[in-house]
Amino acid sequence: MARIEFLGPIGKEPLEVDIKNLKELKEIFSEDKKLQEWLKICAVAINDTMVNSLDVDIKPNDKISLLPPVCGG
Amino acid sequence: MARIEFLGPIGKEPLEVDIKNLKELKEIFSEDKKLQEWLKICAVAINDTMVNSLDVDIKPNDKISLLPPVCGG
Amino acid sequence: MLELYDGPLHVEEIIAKWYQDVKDKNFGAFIPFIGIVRDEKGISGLSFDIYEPILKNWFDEWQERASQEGAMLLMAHSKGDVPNHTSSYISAVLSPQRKVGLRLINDFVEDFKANAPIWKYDLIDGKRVYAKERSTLLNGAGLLHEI
Amino acid sequence: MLELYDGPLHVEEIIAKWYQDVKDKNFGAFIPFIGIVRDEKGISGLSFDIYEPILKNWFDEWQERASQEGAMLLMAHSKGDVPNHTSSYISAVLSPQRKVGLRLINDFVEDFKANAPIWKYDLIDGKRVYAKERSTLLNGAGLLHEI
Repeated sequence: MARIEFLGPIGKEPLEVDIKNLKELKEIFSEDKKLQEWLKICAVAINDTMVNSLDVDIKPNDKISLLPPVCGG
Repeated sequence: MARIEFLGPIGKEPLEVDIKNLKELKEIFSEDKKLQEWLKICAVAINDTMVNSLDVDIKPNDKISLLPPVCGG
Repeated sequence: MLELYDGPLHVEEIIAKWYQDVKDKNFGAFIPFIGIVRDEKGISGLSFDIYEPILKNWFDEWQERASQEGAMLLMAHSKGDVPNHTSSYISAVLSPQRKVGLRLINDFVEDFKANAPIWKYDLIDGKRVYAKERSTLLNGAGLLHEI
Repeated sequence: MLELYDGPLHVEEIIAKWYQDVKDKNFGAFIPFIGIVRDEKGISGLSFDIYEPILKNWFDEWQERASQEGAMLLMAHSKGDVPNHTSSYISAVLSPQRKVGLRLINDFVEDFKANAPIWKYDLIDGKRVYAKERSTLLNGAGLLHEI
């Protein structure tokens, strides 16, 4: 199971999901209308590396992080 | 009498000269061959304001400063 | 070196420590950028969440980039609440010559603002309000959003 | 504020004092540039002459320019001898927002290097040697030189 972490202000508990790639995650999320507002503005990291494509295989124990817009300093 | 100050590394004592403008000062200095090396690289201030022209009247008690190349910091 | 603190930064202590650590290392320029929380829009302060693993990766990449120019980077950031008129952020560049240092502090701070995984909240009436309008989308934002 | 000191600058004290003086004035960015004497070319340190009246005029003009952008400048410089690995120069910008501050610290330091009436000497075997090759001609240089 991959673990999904919702960072910063999203305020949602981590999820464990059984997926083979990010496309499947997008499908699962499509049912969560409330989350869509965040997904619109969130970037994605897999095992702490930012990704730009849905064509990424997900292995068991991968960590998937959702990162909303940032503002340090 | 105007007072001439040689700043920084020039290492020359101040002079008092009786001149009406900077052209006259240039003439007086032209006899000092040793000073010419400095004059080549020195800028000039009158009463602590930088000047760019020889067409400047000099009044008694004016202070004329010669400023060699700078390097602060 | 990347340092994270709970609450406001002790600016004088951090700068003094960094200066003592580096002054004999033959850098000619030490340029800290110190961010201070402004009293504006009725806030009592700011609050921060940090995702440390990606922040560390981001910082290490910048350190590598700086070292290729003979320079070095230092950074301190607050986690949690930081009251008005205290500091939440210090970045510093050390470089042999001033021009590299002045360029790096600018580029480092700007990239920090655009990419460091830190989330800012206004503290208003004791509550944390996500500073969404002042925040910047990361590269690849929207990837999981249904079209 | 322009401060001149005999010998090396006490960096930690100066920065701490400046920070205490300004932290409640609602500037968002405090950016000091700290110059440290490098051990190079066999020198034991640097030495400085300053012509204070013109330095003060130059600084006051910059302060006016900064204030038009809501910013403020601070500067400290050494007179006389400054050993290797100690500081001779600190310039700092305070600004409401970072972008103005980062631009100003760059422009202020560069203009300082080009125009501040300060003369630098290498200290070599206890003697002062004018750093002529590293120095910059001021505007109007050569005015009194015979053609």
